[in-house]
Amino acid sequence: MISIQTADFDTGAEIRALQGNSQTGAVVSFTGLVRDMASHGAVTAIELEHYPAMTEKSLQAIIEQAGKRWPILGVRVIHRIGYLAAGEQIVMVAVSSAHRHAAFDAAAFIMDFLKSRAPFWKKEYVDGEGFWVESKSSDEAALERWNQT
Amino acid sequence: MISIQTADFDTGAEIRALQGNSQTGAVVSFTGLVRDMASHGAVTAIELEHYPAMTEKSLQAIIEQAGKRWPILGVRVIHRIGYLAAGEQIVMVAVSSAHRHAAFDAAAFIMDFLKSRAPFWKKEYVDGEGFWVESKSSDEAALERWNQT
Amino acid sequence: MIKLCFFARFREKLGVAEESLPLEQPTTVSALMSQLAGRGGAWQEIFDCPRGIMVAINQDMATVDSLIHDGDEVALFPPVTGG
Amino acid sequence: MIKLCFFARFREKLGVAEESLPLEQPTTVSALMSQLAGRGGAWQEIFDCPRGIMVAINQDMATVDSLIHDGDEVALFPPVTGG
Repeated sequence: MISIQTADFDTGAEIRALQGNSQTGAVVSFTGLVRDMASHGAVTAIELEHYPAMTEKSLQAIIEQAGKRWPILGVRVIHRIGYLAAGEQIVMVAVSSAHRHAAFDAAAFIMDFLKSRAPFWKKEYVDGEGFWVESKSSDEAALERWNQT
Repeated sequence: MISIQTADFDTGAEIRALQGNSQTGAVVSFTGLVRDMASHGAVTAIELEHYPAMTEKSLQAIIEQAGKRWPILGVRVIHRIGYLAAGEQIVMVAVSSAHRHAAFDAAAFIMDFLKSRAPFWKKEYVDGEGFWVESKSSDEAALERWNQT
Repeated sequence: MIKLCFFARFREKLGVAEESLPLEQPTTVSALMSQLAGRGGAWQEIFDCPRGIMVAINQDMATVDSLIHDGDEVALFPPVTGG
Repeated sequence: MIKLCFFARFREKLGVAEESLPLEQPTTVSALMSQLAGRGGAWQEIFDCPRGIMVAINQDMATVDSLIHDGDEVALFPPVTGG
Protein backbone atom coordinates (compact mmCIF):
# COMPACT_ATOMS: atom_id res chain seq x y z
CA MET A 1 0.00 0.00 0.00
CA ILE A 2 2.93 2.36 0.78
CA SER A 3 6.25 2.46 -1.08
CA ILE A 4 9.23 4.71 -0.42
CA GLN A 5 11.64 4.24 -3.31
CA THR A 6 14.28 5.85 -5.53
CA ALA A 7 12.82 4.25 -8.68
CA ASP A 8 10.17 5.89 -10.85
CA PHE A 9 6.61 4.50 -10.87
CA ASP A 10 3.85 3.82 -13.40
CA THR A 11 0.73 5.73 -12.36
CA GLY A 12 -1.41 3.98 -14.97
CA ALA A 13 -0.47 0.52 -13.68
CA GLU A 14 -1.23 1.58 -10.10
CA ILE A 15 -4.65 2.93 -11.10
CA ARG A 16 -5.42 -0.28 -12.99
CA ALA A 17 -4.45 -2.36 -9.94
CA LEU A 18 -7.06 -0.45 -7.87
CA GLN A 19 -9.79 -1.18 -10.44
CA GLY A 20 -9.85 -4.92 -9.70
CA ASN A 21 -12.57 -4.73 -7.03
CA SER A 22 -16.02 -5.01 -8.65
CA GLN A 23 -17.53 -2.57 -6.13
CA THR A 24 -15.14 0.14 -7.32
CA GLY A 25 -16.90 2.94 -9.18
CA ALA A 26 -14.24 5.64 -8.91
CA VAL A 27 -10.46 5.94 -8.79
CA VAL A 28 -8.82 9.31 -8.13
CA SER A 29 -5.08 9.74 -8.52
CA PHE A 30 -2.69 12.56 -7.74
CA THR A 31 0.78 12.74 -9.27
CA GLY A 32 3.30 15.36 -8.09
CA LEU A 33 6.16 16.44 -10.36
CA VAL A 34 9.42 18.38 -10.03
CA ARG A 35 8.68 21.85 -11.41
CA ASP A 36 11.58 23.62 -13.10
CA MET A 37 11.00 27.02 -11.48
CA ALA A 38 11.63 28.23 -7.94
CA SER A 39 11.76 31.75 -6.50
CA HIS A 40 15.55 31.79 -6.80
CA GLY A 41 15.86 30.51 -10.39
CA ALA A 42 15.63 27.52 -12.71
CA VAL A 43 15.62 24.22 -10.83
CA THR A 44 17.60 21.47 -12.54
CA ALA A 45 17.01 18.80 -9.90
CA ILE A 46 15.85 18.20 -6.35
CA GLU A 47 17.09 15.97 -3.57
CA LEU A 48 14.62 14.31 -1.24
CA GLU A 49 15.65 13.39 2.29
CA HIS A 50 13.39 11.48 4.67
CA TYR A 51 13.31 9.92 8.14
CA PRO A 52 13.34 6.21 7.26
CA ALA A 53 12.16 4.89 10.63
CA MET A 54 9.15 7.21 10.63
CA THR A 55 8.11 7.74 7.02
CA GLU A 56 5.97 4.67 6.42
CA LYS A 57 4.51 4.83 9.93
CA SER A 58 3.36 8.41 9.41
CA LEU A 59 1.84 7.67 6.00
CA GLN A 60 0.09 4.62 7.44
CA ALA A 61 -1.48 6.82 10.14
CA ILE A 62 -2.67 9.33 7.52
CA ILE A 63 -4.25 6.58 5.42
CA GLU A 64 -5.98 5.17 8.52
CA GLN A 65 -7.43 8.59 9.28
CA ALA A 66 -8.74 8.82 5.71
CA GLY A 67 -10.23 5.32 6.05
CA LYS A 68 -12.17 6.43 9.12
CA ARG A 69 -13.69 9.38 7.29
CA TRP A 70 -14.52 7.88 3.88
CA PRO A 71 -15.55 4.41 2.61
CA ILE A 72 -12.28 3.68 0.81
CA LEU A 73 -11.81 0.40 -1.06
CA GLY A 74 -8.10 0.75 -1.88
CA VAL A 75 -5.19 3.15 -1.41
CA ARG A 76 -1.75 3.34 -2.97
CA VAL A 77 0.94 5.84 -1.93
CA ILE A 78 4.37 6.00 -3.58
CA HIS A 79 6.95 8.63 -2.62
CA ARG A 80 10.36 8.81 -4.21
CA ILE A 81 13.57 9.80 -2.41
CA GLY A 82 17.06 10.81 -3.57
CA TYR A 83 17.91 12.93 -6.63
CA LEU A 84 15.14 13.74 -9.10
CA ALA A 85 15.54 15.83 -12.25
CA ALA A 86 13.08 18.56 -13.29
CA GLY A 87 9.94 17.03 -14.78
CA GLU A 88 10.29 13.74 -12.91
CA GLN A 89 7.51 12.23 -10.83
CA ILE A 90 7.90 12.67 -7.05
CA VAL A 91 4.78 11.27 -5.46
CA MET A 92 1.60 9.42 -6.30
CA VAL A 93 -1.56 8.94 -4.24
CA ALA A 94 -4.43 6.90 -5.65
CA VAL A 95 -7.70 6.04 -3.91
CA SER A 96 -10.56 3.81 -5.03
CA SER A 97 -14.11 3.90 -3.71
CA ALA A 98 -17.66 3.08 -4.76
CA HIS A 99 -18.39 6.79 -5.22
CA ARG A 100 -16.47 9.70 -6.63
CA HIS A 101 -16.69 12.23 -3.80
CA ALA A 102 -15.17 9.80 -1.30
CA ALA A 103 -12.30 9.08 -3.71
CA PHE A 104 -11.67 12.77 -4.43
CA ASP A 105 -11.83 13.84 -0.79
CA ALA A 106 -9.72 10.99 0.56
CA ALA A 107 -6.99 11.56 -2.06
CA ALA A 108 -6.90 15.31 -1.33
CA PHE A 109 -6.88 14.63 2.43
CA ILE A 110 -3.95 12.19 2.16
CA MET A 111 -1.95 14.63 0.04
CA ASP A 112 -2.65 17.55 2.41
CA PHE A 113 -1.45 15.59 5.44
CA LEU A 114 1.47 14.06 3.57
CA LYS A 115 2.63 17.60 2.67
CA SER A 116 2.57 18.84 6.27
CA ARG A 117 3.05 15.74 8.42
CA ALA A 118 5.17 13.15 6.61
CA PRO A 119 8.93 13.48 7.25
CA PHE A 120 10.26 14.41 3.79
CA TRP A 121 12.45 17.41 2.97
CA LYS A 122 13.22 18.83 -0.46
CA LYS A 123 16.41 20.55 -1.53
CA GLU A 124 16.30 22.37 -4.86
CA TYR A 125 19.40 22.68 -7.03
CA VAL A 126 19.85 25.95 -8.91
CA ASP A 127 23.13 26.40 -10.83
CA GLY A 128 24.63 23.54 -8.86
CA GLU A 129 23.81 25.08 -5.48
CA GLY A 130 21.33 23.43 -3.12
CA PHE A 131 18.56 25.34 -1.32
CA TRP A 132 16.32 23.68 1.26
CA VAL A 133 12.71 24.36 0.34
CA GLU A 134 10.81 26.48 2.87
CA SER A 135 7.49 25.12 4.07
CA LYS A 136 4.47 27.06 2.86
CA SER A 137 1.92 28.47 5.28
CA SER A 138 -0.72 27.53 2.69
CA ASP A 139 0.11 23.86 3.31
CA GLU A 140 -0.51 24.19 7.03
CA ALA A 141 -3.69 26.17 6.31
CA ALA A 142 -4.87 23.36 4.01
CA LEU A 143 -5.17 21.07 7.05
CA GLU A 144 -7.64 23.42 8.69
CA ARG A 145 -10.43 22.67 6.25
CA TRP A 146 -10.39 19.01 7.27
CA ASN A 147 -11.05 19.99 10.89
CA GLN A 148 -14.13 21.93 9.94
CA THR A 149 -15.92 19.31 7.88
CA MET B 1 -8.94 17.65 -25.26
CA ILE B 2 -12.36 15.89 -25.39
CA SER B 3 -13.06 12.44 -26.81
CA ILE B 4 -16.37 10.61 -27.04
CA GLN B 5 -15.63 7.06 -28.09
CA THR B 6 -16.67 3.42 -27.87
CA ALA B 7 -13.06 2.26 -27.40
CA ASP B 8 -11.38 1.87 -24.01
CA PHE B 9 -8.65 4.32 -22.95
CA ASP B 10 -5.29 4.24 -21.17
CA THR B 11 -5.46 6.51 -18.12
CA GLY B 12 -1.71 6.23 -17.51
CA ALA B 13 -0.86 7.39 -21.04
CA GLU B 14 -3.24 10.34 -20.70
CA ILE B 15 -1.68 11.37 -17.38
CA ARG B 16 1.81 11.13 -18.88
CA ALA B 17 0.74 13.31 -21.81
CA LEU B 18 -0.29 16.04 -19.35
CA GLN B 19 3.10 15.91 -17.61
CA GLY B 20 4.97 17.33 -20.62
CA ASN B 21 4.68 20.98 -19.55
CA SER B 22 7.64 21.93 -17.28
CA GLN B 23 5.43 24.24 -15.17
CA THR B 24 3.24 21.28 -14.22
CA GLY B 25 3.56 20.31 -10.58
CA ALA B 26 0.36 18.30 -10.16
CA VAL B 27 -1.86 16.01 -12.22
CA VAL B 28 -5.16 14.76 -10.79
CA SER B 29 -7.15 12.10 -12.60
CA PHE B 30 -10.58 10.61 -12.07
CA THR B 31 -11.61 7.30 -13.61
CA GLY B 32 -15.20 6.07 -13.43
CA LEU B 33 -16.02 2.37 -13.73
CA VAL B 34 -19.09 0.20 -14.29
CA ARG B 35 -20.02 -1.17 -10.86
CA ASP B 36 -21.62 -4.60 -10.81
CA MET B 37 -24.34 -3.78 -8.29
CA ALA B 38 -27.51 -1.73 -8.65
CA SER B 39 -30.60 -1.48 -6.43
CA HIS B 40 -32.41 -4.05 -8.58
CA GLY B 41 -29.65 -6.68 -8.81
CA ALA B 42 -26.33 -7.65 -10.35
CA VAL B 43 -25.43 -5.50 -13.34
CA THR B 44 -23.75 -7.40 -16.18
CA ALA B 45 -23.38 -4.43 -18.53
CA ILE B 46 -24.53 -0.89 -19.21
CA GLU B 47 -25.46 0.95 -22.37
CA LEU B 48 -24.57 4.62 -22.75
CA GLU B 49 -26.65 6.87 -24.98
CA HIS B 50 -25.72 10.47 -25.70
CA TYR B 51 -26.81 13.51 -27.76
CA PRO B 52 -24.03 13.63 -30.34
CA ALA B 53 -24.61 17.20 -31.52
CA MET B 54 -24.46 18.55 -27.96
CA THR B 55 -22.08 16.31 -26.00
CA GLU B 56 -18.74 17.84 -26.92
CA LYS B 57 -20.15 21.38 -26.82
CA SER B 58 -21.44 20.88 -23.26
CA LEU B 59 -18.15 19.36 -22.04
CA GLN B 60 -16.23 22.21 -23.70
CA ALA B 61 -18.37 24.73 -21.79
CA ILE B 62 -17.74 22.90 -18.48
CA ILE B 63 -13.96 22.89 -19.10
CA GLU B 64 -14.05 26.60 -19.95
CA GLN B 65 -15.83 27.32 -16.66
CA ALA B 66 -13.16 25.36 -14.79
CA GLY B 67 -10.45 27.29 -16.66
CA LYS B 68 -11.94 30.57 -15.45
CA ARG B 69 -11.86 29.44 -11.81
CA TRP B 70 -8.47 27.70 -11.59
CA PRO B 71 -5.08 28.12 -13.29
CA ILE B 72 -5.26 24.92 -15.31
CA LEU B 73 -2.38 23.93 -17.61
CA GLY B 74 -4.03 20.97 -19.35
CA VAL B 75 -7.30 19.02 -19.37
CA ARG B 76 -8.30 15.69 -20.89
CA VAL B 77 -11.83 14.28 -20.85
CA ILE B 78 -12.74 10.90 -22.34
CA HIS B 79 -16.27 9.47 -22.13
CA ARG B 80 -17.21 6.14 -23.62
CA ILE B 81 -20.57 5.35 -25.26
CA GLY B 82 -22.32 2.12 -26.27
CA TYR B 83 -22.23 -1.19 -24.38
CA LEU B 84 -19.80 -1.57 -21.47
CA ALA B 85 -19.40 -4.66 -19.30
CA ALA B 86 -19.18 -4.55 -15.48
CA GLY B 87 -15.71 -3.44 -14.41
CA GLU B 88 -15.00 -1.51 -17.60
CA GLN B 89 -13.86 2.11 -17.62
CA ILE B 90 -16.60 4.64 -18.49
CA VAL B 91 -15.07 8.07 -18.10
CA MET B 92 -11.78 9.78 -17.38
CA VAL B 93 -11.05 13.37 -16.40
CA ALA B 94 -7.46 14.50 -15.88
CA VAL B 95 -6.28 18.01 -15.03
CA SER B 96 -2.76 19.40 -14.75
CA SER B 97 -1.74 22.55 -12.90
CA ALA B 98 1.23 24.10 -11.15
CA HIS B 99 -0.37 23.37 -7.77
CA ARG B 100 -2.32 20.48 -6.32
CA HIS B 101 -5.44 22.21 -5.00
CA ALA B 102 -6.23 23.73 -8.41
CA ALA B 103 -5.85 20.31 -10.04
CA PHE B 104 -8.00 18.55 -7.41
CA ASP B 105 -10.75 21.19 -7.44
CA ALA B 106 -10.91 21.56 -11.22
CA ALA B 107 -11.11 17.78 -11.74
CA ALA B 108 -13.89 17.43 -9.13
CA PHE B 109 -15.73 20.44 -10.63
CA ILE B 110 -15.60 18.99 -14.15
CA MET B 111 -16.89 15.60 -12.92
CA ASP B 112 -19.71 17.19 -10.91
CA PHE B 113 -20.93 19.21 -13.90
CA LEU B 114 -20.42 16.33 -16.33
CA LYS B 115 -22.64 14.16 -14.10
CA SER B 116 -25.53 16.67 -14.05
CA ARG B 117 -25.17 18.69 -17.25
CA ALA B 118 -23.60 16.60 -20.02
CA PRO B 119 -26.16 14.72 -22.18
CA PHE B 120 -25.37 11.08 -21.38
CA TRP B 121 -27.84 8.45 -20.20
CA LYS B 122 -27.06 5.06 -18.69
CA LYS B 123 -29.13 1.92 -19.01
CA GLU B 124 -28.20 -0.95 -16.68
CA TYR B 125 -28.71 -4.56 -17.75
CA VAL B 126 -29.81 -6.99 -15.04
CA ASP B 127 -30.64 -10.55 -16.16
CA GLY B 128 -30.85 -9.33 -19.75
CA GLU B 129 -33.38 -6.61 -18.96
CA GLY B 130 -32.49 -2.93 -19.33
CA PHE B 131 -33.28 -0.31 -16.68
CA TRP B 132 -32.65 3.40 -17.28
CA VAL B 133 -30.64 4.75 -14.37
CA GLU B 134 -32.45 7.36 -12.29
CA SER B 135 -30.61 10.61 -11.66
CA LYS B 136 -29.51 11.12 -8.06
CA SER B 137 -30.48 14.20 -6.10
CA SER B 138 -26.99 14.05 -4.57
CA ASP B 139 -25.55 14.83 -8.01
CA GLU B 140 -27.63 17.96 -8.35
CA ALA B 141 -26.74 18.91 -4.76
CA ALA B 142 -23.05 18.49 -5.60
CA LEU B 143 -23.30 21.48 -7.95
CA GLU B 144 -24.42 23.73 -5.11
CA ARG B 145 -21.08 23.75 -3.37
CA TRP B 146 -19.45 25.31 -6.45
CA ASN B 147 -21.85 28.25 -6.25
CA GLN B 148 -20.87 28.94 -2.68
CA THR B 149 -17.11 29.10 -3.13
CA MET C 1 -40.32 24.32 -38.79
CA ILE C 2 -38.44 23.21 -35.70
CA LYS C 3 -36.68 19.93 -35.07
CA LEU C 4 -37.56 17.96 -31.93
CA CYS C 5 -35.17 15.37 -30.47
CA PHE C 6 -35.96 12.84 -27.74
CA PHE C 7 -33.44 10.76 -25.83
CA ALA C 8 -33.16 7.77 -23.51
CA ARG C 9 -36.37 6.85 -21.68
CA PHE C 10 -38.35 9.54 -23.59
CA ARG C 11 -37.18 8.24 -26.97
CA GLU C 12 -38.13 4.67 -25.99
CA LYS C 13 -41.52 5.51 -24.49
CA LEU C 14 -42.55 7.80 -27.36
CA GLY C 15 -41.14 5.46 -29.98
CA VAL C 16 -39.57 8.38 -31.82
CA ALA C 17 -36.05 9.88 -31.78
CA GLU C 18 -36.78 13.05 -33.71
CA GLU C 19 -39.52 14.80 -35.67
CA SER C 20 -40.16 18.09 -37.44
CA LEU C 21 -42.92 20.40 -36.26
CA PRO C 22 -44.34 23.55 -37.87
CA LEU C 23 -43.87 26.73 -35.82
CA GLU C 24 -46.09 29.73 -36.64
CA GLN C 25 -44.42 32.14 -34.23
CA PRO C 26 -41.88 32.08 -31.35
CA THR C 27 -43.20 30.09 -28.42
CA THR C 28 -41.99 29.03 -25.00
CA VAL C 29 -40.71 25.60 -24.05
CA SER C 30 -43.60 25.18 -21.62
CA ALA C 31 -46.15 25.96 -24.41
CA LEU C 32 -44.45 23.35 -26.58
CA MET C 33 -44.66 20.82 -23.75
CA SER C 34 -48.40 21.49 -23.32
CA GLN C 35 -48.88 20.98 -27.05
CA LEU C 36 -47.00 17.64 -26.90
CA ALA C 37 -48.91 16.55 -23.79
CA GLY C 38 -52.11 17.17 -25.77
CA ARG C 39 -51.28 14.19 -27.97
CA GLY C 40 -52.29 11.92 -25.06
CA GLY C 41 -50.84 8.52 -24.11
CA ALA C 42 -47.12 8.45 -23.42
CA TRP C 43 -46.88 12.09 -24.60
CA GLN C 44 -49.25 13.22 -21.90
CA GLU C 45 -47.55 11.03 -19.31
CA ILE C 46 -44.15 12.56 -20.02
CA PHE C 47 -44.94 16.19 -20.84
CA ASP C 48 -47.91 16.91 -18.58
CA CYS C 49 -45.61 18.19 -15.88
CA PRO C 50 -42.32 19.95 -16.73
CA ARG C 51 -40.62 18.66 -13.57
CA GLY C 52 -37.89 16.14 -14.28
CA ILE C 53 -37.55 17.23 -17.92
CA MET C 54 -34.39 18.80 -19.26
CA VAL C 55 -34.45 20.87 -22.41
CA ALA C 56 -31.77 22.12 -24.77
CA ILE C 57 -32.31 24.61 -27.59
CA ASN C 58 -29.69 24.42 -30.33
CA GLN C 59 -27.58 22.23 -28.01
CA ASP C 60 -27.54 24.73 -25.13
CA MET C 61 -29.35 24.00 -21.89
CA ALA C 62 -32.61 25.99 -21.66
CA THR C 63 -35.55 26.39 -19.27
CA VAL C 64 -39.32 26.11 -19.59
CA ASP C 65 -39.46 29.90 -20.11
CA SER C 66 -36.95 29.92 -22.99
CA LEU C 67 -38.26 31.04 -26.38
CA ILE C 68 -38.17 28.72 -29.37
CA HIS C 69 -37.72 30.26 -32.83
CA ASP C 70 -38.20 28.94 -36.35
CA GLY C 71 -35.32 26.66 -37.34
CA ASP C 72 -34.35 25.73 -33.76
CA GLU C 73 -33.39 22.24 -32.67
CA VAL C 74 -35.23 21.49 -29.41
CA ALA C 75 -34.12 18.44 -27.43
CA LEU C 76 -36.23 17.07 -24.58
CA PHE C 77 -34.74 14.48 -22.27
CA PRO C 78 -34.78 13.05 -18.74
CA PRO C 79 -32.10 14.12 -16.22
CA VAL C 80 -28.67 13.03 -17.44
CA THR C 81 -26.89 10.08 -15.82
CA GLY C 82 -23.48 9.81 -17.46
CA GLY C 83 -20.09 9.82 -15.86
CA MET D 1 20.32 7.39 27.30
CA ILE D 2 18.17 8.84 24.53
CA LYS D 3 18.90 8.97 20.82
CA LEU D 4 18.69 12.32 19.04
CA CYS D 5 18.15 12.54 15.26
CA PHE D 6 18.49 15.66 13.11
CA PHE D 7 17.32 16.04 9.52
CA ALA D 8 17.63 18.28 6.49
CA ARG D 9 18.75 21.84 7.25
CA PHE D 10 19.29 21.02 10.93
CA ARG D 11 21.50 18.04 10.13
CA GLU D 12 23.58 20.14 7.74
CA LYS D 13 23.94 23.17 10.03
CA LEU D 14 24.77 21.11 13.10
CA GLY D 15 27.03 18.78 11.17
CA VAL D 16 25.52 15.77 12.91
CA ALA D 17 22.76 13.33 11.93
CA GLU D 18 22.38 11.60 15.29
CA GLU D 19 23.86 11.38 18.75
CA SER D 20 23.23 9.70 22.10
CA LEU D 21 22.55 11.77 25.20
CA PRO D 22 22.34 10.72 28.87
CA LEU D 23 18.91 11.28 30.47
CA GLU D 24 18.72 11.37 34.29
CA GLN D 25 14.93 11.63 34.48
CA PRO D 26 11.95 12.27 32.19
CA THR D 27 12.09 15.74 30.70
CA THR D 28 10.06 17.85 28.28
CA VAL D 29 10.95 18.54 24.67
CA SER D 30 11.26 22.24 25.46
CA ALA D 31 13.75 21.53 28.27
CA LEU D 32 15.77 19.41 25.85
CA MET D 33 15.74 22.25 23.33
CA SER D 34 17.02 24.70 25.95
CA GLN D 35 19.81 22.29 26.83
CA LEU D 36 20.78 21.99 23.13
CA ALA D 37 20.60 25.78 22.64
CA GLY D 38 23.07 26.10 25.53
CA ARG D 39 25.77 24.58 23.35
CA GLY D 40 25.95 27.89 21.48
CA GLY D 41 26.68 28.51 17.80
CA ALA D 42 24.41 26.75 15.32
CA TRP D 43 22.77 24.91 18.26
CA GLN D 44 21.68 28.16 19.82
CA GLU D 45 20.58 29.57 16.48
CA ILE D 46 18.31 26.61 15.79
CA PHE D 47 17.00 25.67 19.25
CA ASP D 48 16.74 29.05 20.97
CA CYS D 49 13.14 29.40 19.85
CA PRO D 50 10.86 26.36 19.45
CA ARG D 51 8.90 28.01 16.66
CA GLY D 52 9.44 26.34 13.29
CA ILE D 53 10.76 23.14 14.85
CA MET D 54 8.96 19.83 14.48
CA VAL D 55 9.61 17.01 16.93
CA ALA D 56 8.86 13.30 16.87
CA ILE D 57 9.28 10.93 19.82
CA ASN D 58 9.67 7.29 18.81
CA GLN D 59 8.54 8.26 15.29
CA ASP D 60 5.29 9.86 16.42
CA MET D 61 4.73 13.59 16.12
CA ALA D 62 5.05 15.32 19.50
CA THR D 63 4.91 18.84 20.94
CA VAL D 64 7.26 20.97 23.07
CA ASP D 65 5.29 19.83 26.14
CA SER D 66 5.69 16.10 25.41
CA LEU D 67 7.70 14.07 27.92
CA ILE D 68 10.89 12.27 26.89
CA HIS D 69 11.77 9.02 28.68
CA ASP D 70 14.91 6.93 28.87
CA GLY D 71 15.41 4.92 25.68
CA ASP D 72 13.34 7.25 23.49
CA GLU D 73 14.32 8.27 19.97
CA VAL D 74 13.80 12.03 19.66
CA ALA D 75 13.91 13.54 16.17
CA LEU D 76 14.15 17.29 15.66
CA PHE D 77 13.59 18.72 12.20
CA PRO D 78 12.39 21.73 10.23
CA PRO D 79 8.84 21.78 8.79
CA VAL D 80 8.45 19.01 6.24
CA THR D 81 8.36 19.80 2.52
CA GLY D 82 7.74 16.52 0.69
CA GLY D 83 5.01 15.62 -1.74
